[in-house]
Amino acid sequence: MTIVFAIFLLTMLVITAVAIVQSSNLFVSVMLTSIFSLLMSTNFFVLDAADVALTEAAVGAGITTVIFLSALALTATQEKPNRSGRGIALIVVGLTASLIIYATFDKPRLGDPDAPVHQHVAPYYLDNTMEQMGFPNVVTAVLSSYRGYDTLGEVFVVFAACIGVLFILDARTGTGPKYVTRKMTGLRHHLIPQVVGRILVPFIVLFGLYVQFHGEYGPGGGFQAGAIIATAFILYSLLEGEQAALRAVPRSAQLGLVICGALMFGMVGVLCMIMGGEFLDYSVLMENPVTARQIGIIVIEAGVGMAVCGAMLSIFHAFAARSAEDTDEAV
Amino acid sequence: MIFAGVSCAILVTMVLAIARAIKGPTVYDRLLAVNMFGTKTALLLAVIAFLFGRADFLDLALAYALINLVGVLAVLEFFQNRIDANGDASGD
Amino acid sequence: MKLFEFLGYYNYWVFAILLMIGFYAVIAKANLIKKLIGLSIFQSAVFLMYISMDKVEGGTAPIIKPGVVDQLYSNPLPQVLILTAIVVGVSTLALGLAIVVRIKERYGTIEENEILDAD
Amino acid sequence: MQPRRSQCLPSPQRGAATPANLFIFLVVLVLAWLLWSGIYKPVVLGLGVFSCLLTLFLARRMVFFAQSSELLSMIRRLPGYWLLLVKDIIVSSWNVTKIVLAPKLVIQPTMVDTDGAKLGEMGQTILGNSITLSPGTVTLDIDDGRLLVHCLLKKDAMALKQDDIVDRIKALES
Amino acid sequence: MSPQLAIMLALVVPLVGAALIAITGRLHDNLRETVTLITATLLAVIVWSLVPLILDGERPEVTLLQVMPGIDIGFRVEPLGMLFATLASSLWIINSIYSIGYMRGNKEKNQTRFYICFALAITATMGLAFSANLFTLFLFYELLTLSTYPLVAHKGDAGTVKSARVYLGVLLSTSIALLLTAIIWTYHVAGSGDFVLGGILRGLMDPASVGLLLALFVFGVGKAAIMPVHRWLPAAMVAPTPVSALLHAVAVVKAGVFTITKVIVYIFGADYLFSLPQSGWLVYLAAFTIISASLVALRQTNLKRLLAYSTIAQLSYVIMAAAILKPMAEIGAAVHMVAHAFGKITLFFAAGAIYVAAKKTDIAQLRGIGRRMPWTMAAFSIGALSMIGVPPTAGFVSKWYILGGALQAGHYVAIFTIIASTVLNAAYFLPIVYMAWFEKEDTSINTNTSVIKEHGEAPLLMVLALTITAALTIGFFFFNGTVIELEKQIVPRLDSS
Amino acid sequence: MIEWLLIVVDIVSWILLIIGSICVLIGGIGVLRMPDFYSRIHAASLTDTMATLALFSGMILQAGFSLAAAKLFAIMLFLLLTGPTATYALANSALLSGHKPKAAVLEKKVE
Amino acid sequence: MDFAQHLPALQVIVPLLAAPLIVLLQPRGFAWAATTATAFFSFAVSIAIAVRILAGDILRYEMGGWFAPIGIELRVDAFSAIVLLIISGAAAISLIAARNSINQQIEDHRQPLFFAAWLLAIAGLVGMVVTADAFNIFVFMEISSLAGYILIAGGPDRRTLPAVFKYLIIGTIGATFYLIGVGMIYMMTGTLNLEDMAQRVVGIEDQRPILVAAAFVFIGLALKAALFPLHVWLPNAYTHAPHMVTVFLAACGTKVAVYVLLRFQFSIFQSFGEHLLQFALFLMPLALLGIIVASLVAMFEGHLKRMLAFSSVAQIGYILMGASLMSDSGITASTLHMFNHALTKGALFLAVAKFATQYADLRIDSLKSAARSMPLTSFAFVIAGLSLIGVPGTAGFISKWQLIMAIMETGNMGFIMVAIVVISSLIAVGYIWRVIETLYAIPTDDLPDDAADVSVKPEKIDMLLIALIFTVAMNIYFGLVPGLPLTLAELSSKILLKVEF
Repeated sequence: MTIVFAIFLLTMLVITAVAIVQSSNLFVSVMLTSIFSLLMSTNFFVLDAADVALTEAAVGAGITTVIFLSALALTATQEKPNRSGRGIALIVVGLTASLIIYATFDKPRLGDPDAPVHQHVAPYYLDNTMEQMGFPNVVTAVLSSYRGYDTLGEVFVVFAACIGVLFILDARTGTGPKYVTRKMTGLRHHLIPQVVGRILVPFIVLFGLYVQFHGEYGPGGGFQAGAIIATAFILYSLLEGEQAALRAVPRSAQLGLVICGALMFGMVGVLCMIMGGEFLDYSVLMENPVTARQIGIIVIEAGVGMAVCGAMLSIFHAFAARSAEDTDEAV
Repeated sequence: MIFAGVSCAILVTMVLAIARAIKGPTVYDRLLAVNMFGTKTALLLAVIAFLFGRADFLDLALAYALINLVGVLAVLEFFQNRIDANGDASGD
Repeated sequence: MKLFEFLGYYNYWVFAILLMIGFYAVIAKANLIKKLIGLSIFQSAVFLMYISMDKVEGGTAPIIKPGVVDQLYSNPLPQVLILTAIVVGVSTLALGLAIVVRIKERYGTIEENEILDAD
Repeated sequence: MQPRRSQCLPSPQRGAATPANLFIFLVVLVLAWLLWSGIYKPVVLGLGVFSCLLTLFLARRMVFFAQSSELLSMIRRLPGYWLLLVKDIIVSSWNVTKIVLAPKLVIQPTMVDTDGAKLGEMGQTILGNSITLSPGTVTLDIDDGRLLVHCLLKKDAMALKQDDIVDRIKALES
Repeated sequence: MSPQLAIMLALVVPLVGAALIAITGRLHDNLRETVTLITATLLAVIVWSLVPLILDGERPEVTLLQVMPGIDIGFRVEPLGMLFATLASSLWIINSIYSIGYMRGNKEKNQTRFYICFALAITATMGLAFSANLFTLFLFYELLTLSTYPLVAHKGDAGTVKSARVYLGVLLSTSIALLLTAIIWTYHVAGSGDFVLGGILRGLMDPASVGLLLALFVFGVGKAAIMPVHRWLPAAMVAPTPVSALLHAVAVVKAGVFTITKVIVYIFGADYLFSLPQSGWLVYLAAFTIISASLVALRQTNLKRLLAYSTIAQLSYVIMAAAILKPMAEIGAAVHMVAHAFGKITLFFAAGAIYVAAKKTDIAQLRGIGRRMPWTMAAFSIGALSMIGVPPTAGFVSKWYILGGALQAGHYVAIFTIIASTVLNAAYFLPIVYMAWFEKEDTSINTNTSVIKEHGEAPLLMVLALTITAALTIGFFFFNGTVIELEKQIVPRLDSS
Repeated sequence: MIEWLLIVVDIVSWILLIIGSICVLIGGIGVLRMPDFYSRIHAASLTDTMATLALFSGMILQAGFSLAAAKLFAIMLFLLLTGPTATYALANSALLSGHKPKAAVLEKKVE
Repeated sequence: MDFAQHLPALQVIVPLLAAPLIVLLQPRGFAWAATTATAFFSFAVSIAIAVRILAGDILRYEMGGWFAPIGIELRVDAFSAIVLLIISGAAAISLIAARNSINQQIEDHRQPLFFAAWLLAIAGLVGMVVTADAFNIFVFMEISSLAGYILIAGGPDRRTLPAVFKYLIIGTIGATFYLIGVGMIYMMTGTLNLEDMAQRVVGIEDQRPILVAAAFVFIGLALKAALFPLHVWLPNAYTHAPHMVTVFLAACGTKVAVYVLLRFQFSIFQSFGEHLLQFALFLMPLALLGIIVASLVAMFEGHLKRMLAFSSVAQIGYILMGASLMSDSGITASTLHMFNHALTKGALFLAVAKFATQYADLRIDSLKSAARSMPLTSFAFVIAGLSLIGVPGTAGFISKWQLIMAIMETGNMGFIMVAIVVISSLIAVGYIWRVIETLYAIPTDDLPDDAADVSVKPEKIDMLLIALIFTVAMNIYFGLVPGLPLTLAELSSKILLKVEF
């Protein structure tokens, strides 16, 4: 059954991808990218990766599309025809493809339970998570404790992207006069989206928080939650315009969220060191190591959520704050 | 088994939607297809969650239901006056 | 059996095909945004490869069902890795787009060959 | 066609965030949380309370109550309306199905103006969405209380002119 | 003063001198020149103080630091180096005196830089002379190249810079490409690069490789100006005359032949090389260089260029002598270094004096100049005679030894070369001497009449310097015992052969 | 009694699910078949509304009284809320950007 | 727990956590000071680590308290230690010198973000080096890359932007290739820990996914390391970056990718000697070609920074050529050259940054007679240039010596390689001397007034100049006393070749 699904979805993926590359209208490409992302996410879900599917949905279909669109609004929507370089590209691509296909034949079949990946490290996680962490979602356990250091790194990748976009787009942190002069935006003239959106926003936020705090029990966690909550705020700013959105969540607060989130994660680790453990060894925080780990994980997941949410918002606003008018005079 | 049938139906519709998205001819047709595709995905996820017997994964479908709107609205916000400029012409 | 084995590799082939489609777009397209779109397809393909390897026949997502013995679970580790990689991907993308926006401002175009001509 | 854009801007204070409304909304949020969560451990419940309050705070800050307070006040009458709406939907679905499956496409695209001026903003929204929800009719534009509707069949357009749907919503509002 | 201290001082003193010159250069010219002279004198005293020890057969050693296992920066005084150091340090005094006169008389710019670089070059020369292994030698060899580059490019105009680039390019690239490779090869084969009497390569390489290695060394040491890597030397003629003197007599070319001699004696071992037929080509190459450089010199019209080609030929004498690989020839090589130094420095001093006093650079302009500048031209004549090898000048002594070595080896090509080149030397030097003394001054050729119509001798300091060197050239003919004694020590098997 | 009821619920839910599937398919076909953008919207909204309603009702019946049912209900609600909104947004932006529908305009109400 | 045991973790965490703090505390003077202080702390930590390594330890650290294949392990041995020294040293020196130059090039209000990115770059590079986990390397690679893009994007010229974009695209492709490779190895071994991987890969080394994984890891890292045909991003990125960023990145940016590359080739894929041989045979021509071609391009390049950037490409060739010899001395040479080249290029680019304070245009021609007004800088450039050429007495010589010695060991084939090294050294003489000559050119007589004007404005002695002189002094010091890097390099090669010692 799974295989049938998978084949169906995968074929659609390929078709979509071809369409994305073929289309000369960037706008269409971006919209198709969102389909691509949805398909990918469904595919992940079919392949038993619920957490990843949720992330891909929230990040890929939601945020990425929005950021792409906001960038498109500032640049161009039409790709100019250009045929140079195809030969080389095809050669390079062909070589790489044959390399990968060559590799395929010794790979374990999809779903093969005897594959090496299922024999070595992973069983430890599956066997011990309940005992060592006290909650069922193994992905969250690996993410936040066994490989918590990776996650820390990832938070800082997001942080880097955030400051990078702010730096490159030279968006001031804090509300400077330059950014208030923007002409009115938003969909406030569209009654239906506005009203529905206003109803929806709190529920998205609540759902995001739910995802945030149930990461230990079901698919979810800081990343997904951060992305979902950010989506809520983005929806709000789409509806009400930049200014209103910035009034509700000022730039400083966005950046503050990123910084606090990142620091929160880091400080928990440092606290563990101070308490006599290794970095990010939550078990030393309290007497009962299982409870201690749970508390530690809740805190760091909150940090992750804050950081991702703040970063996505900052990035979005950095793009959104540059109107097309600014573009023209800066040339 | 009924869910398998349902999911197949949804999959087929998704294929049809993609066909429309690729065919166009206008940007709005594509957008419509994309939007439709999104809601179908939410449906599909809910159905698959049932099919696999893990109803607790409905969260995913919920997330889709909530997020799907944002993309379409973003299109509106950023291209309120721009699509007509070069959008319609590009029915490739 | 033959067919089944064949289908068992389908994921990897799609991975290869997607990778190539994305890679092709990155190399051959002159439009910078198109390049970035290609890049994101390229990365997604890799995600697909990782997630494909975590699947176990008859297994389910790695959220322990309390009380159920003998349940097979898919491998959590690749999922964790790809969670990270997805966020990394979107970060790179955002940065790339920021640069493209600036390029558009300074050069007035986002076509690579026109930029080269401009300097 | 360039419709005028003359609707008033939302003033920040427009939301009627009365304590009653706040309370009702909180209850909705808590209910939603409890139904979604399904895990009733003290820690998670505590986080749930925190989440609901945070959402409430944000909702207030983000002018949730501008029109939604109307929705909250009509919350008791909504299920009845929904039932009627479902009936409408089923009927019109059947119509559209017939059209789509007919070997020869017979459609008569028609545009029609509907007057929703006597409704509040929430009412207009519900009206517009209800029209869109029923297959065969789509709201294209709302401007100054006038709804521009695109219909697949002329008879749907005629039906829309009968105003009973507007009245139904008016009843919902009161 | 312990010998170790003396070695270190010999390195430090010119370095400190350079620093002091840099400081005093900003204050006053006289102060700067005083410092130069004091430093030079001090250095000479230090170096001379080592001579008795070496004569007694002592070989003081200092290891500065270990760079890598097996690779040290170390110093060890042995007769060849002693000779070279003594020569360089002594001539520096004279050259300094001459420089002061020349620089002032010519009103050159950037004099401070000149003196600093000069002192640095001397430092490098000292390090080179005393080096205990190939690595140290290479270090100072490069330092010498680099510190002399600003001197060559002193004038700074486009033509000068271009010539200086040739100078640097040839020296640096040959040293890096060939010499360094040769050194690394040596280290690789022998495990060290220490200078040991009798060589360190014996039996470690197959004969063909030895030939190749020798070639790498010979061509790698661009300073020895063996053809075809001689191009830098005429190019460097753009430098001020004291620099030319430095290049040709005091340090640079001497460093080249010194290095080759040292490598032959201490790395290969003369008799080891002699036992291998693969090394014989060097004599032919040197002979070729001698003859062809002399022929080129014949056709020169510019005095300094003529002297440059003469130097190329003379250097190959040293190399040929070393390559004959017979004890007497080895001594001849060392002695010829000294002899040529005295002779050539005299010639250059004279050329510089002519330029300062009369602004004349072409041979044709020199008619009758002996009457206006008798001291200078007298010194020039002595130098020229020494080049030809006429007794009683220094050149005769060295040619005698080399000829002896060639006879010992029965190397008829070498003998023929010496004789032929002597004839050629005479052919291009004697006409000048004749013109200067016996022909009438031809004012029509003198283009710079408006500048200097009536000139006499050059400034006193210059005349003083060239008189001293001329005296030395003659003196060496009579008092060469010490040098011979010293150099006999590098050929311990003299008696047995 | 209870078993009988369960069977009925099952059958009803199956019927609903089948209706939902059919609606989805028809919507998809409609989107392909319809001649222009505005009429395609109608077909799409068929899948958006009717199919959603039927499928979710069916699933809710299958789920019985459980949290899953509540979640399904919530999803349905949200889909029904966002679906027409998105459609409106699309149609509206098409309209505003000058993409005029080829349609007869029905003027004043027939009194 | 002993504080010293946390050293590997601290090395990463401190700069990582300092970055958000700097964004939090906005005033710009503070941003620079805090960043510099952090970098110096980091440097101190790496010195402490180096001291412990020299004492014979291998530092291990179990992140989160989870043992090796389960959790992420940090592992520092001599090879890591030397690269750590390079990174943190380069960071400390470039930062302390950076203030004026950065003030000149980056607007005040953007500086906190810029310096935060700098810290992230340090943390990312360091993180790649200390970790013993294949995927963790990817994460930190991305941190460092993103931060690197930001840093380069701070360049003033508009040409910076396409350069960064190209870098971003190629960098991401490289990272993704790496990820594919790691994924395939993981697929076949089930582990991500490098040591564990090395053990489990034994016996399945002839399986196709492993072979292909080796190829992908190699290509991915070669892209990041700017190995010759894949170097296209580097020259423009280095040229248009802010000067001090060029100093930092040129000193350590590509080295870390080389580090990871060597780690993988020698620890994971080492078990199958045949593969390693293929690797070497594949790498060697690329390295040689890179040396020659990049040197030649540098020779004809008119812009000072671009010229040095191409020279960097050539130097990467040296490093990889040493490794491709697969011998003890070859890898020693390679590691040593990483260290020495960092010193040399760091010094050269510092000098460039100093020139930039007075010369807006950095084309070589426009620097004519710069030595008049900037004697110290010019002199420093000369020394550093000599080190690049490999003149004895400088650090560059030591590594070239080692390299040639290593090549000599290979026997007759070696002469071709020696010849190439020698030829490229000669080309280096050419391009360095071209600059030096311009710097010291005496102004032509028709422009005496200008010359006077320039000489009136004396060279300002600031931190930049001091740092420059210090680095140049280090070049000489390590050219005469190379004990520290040499010992570490020798230890490294033993570790990579798994020689017992």
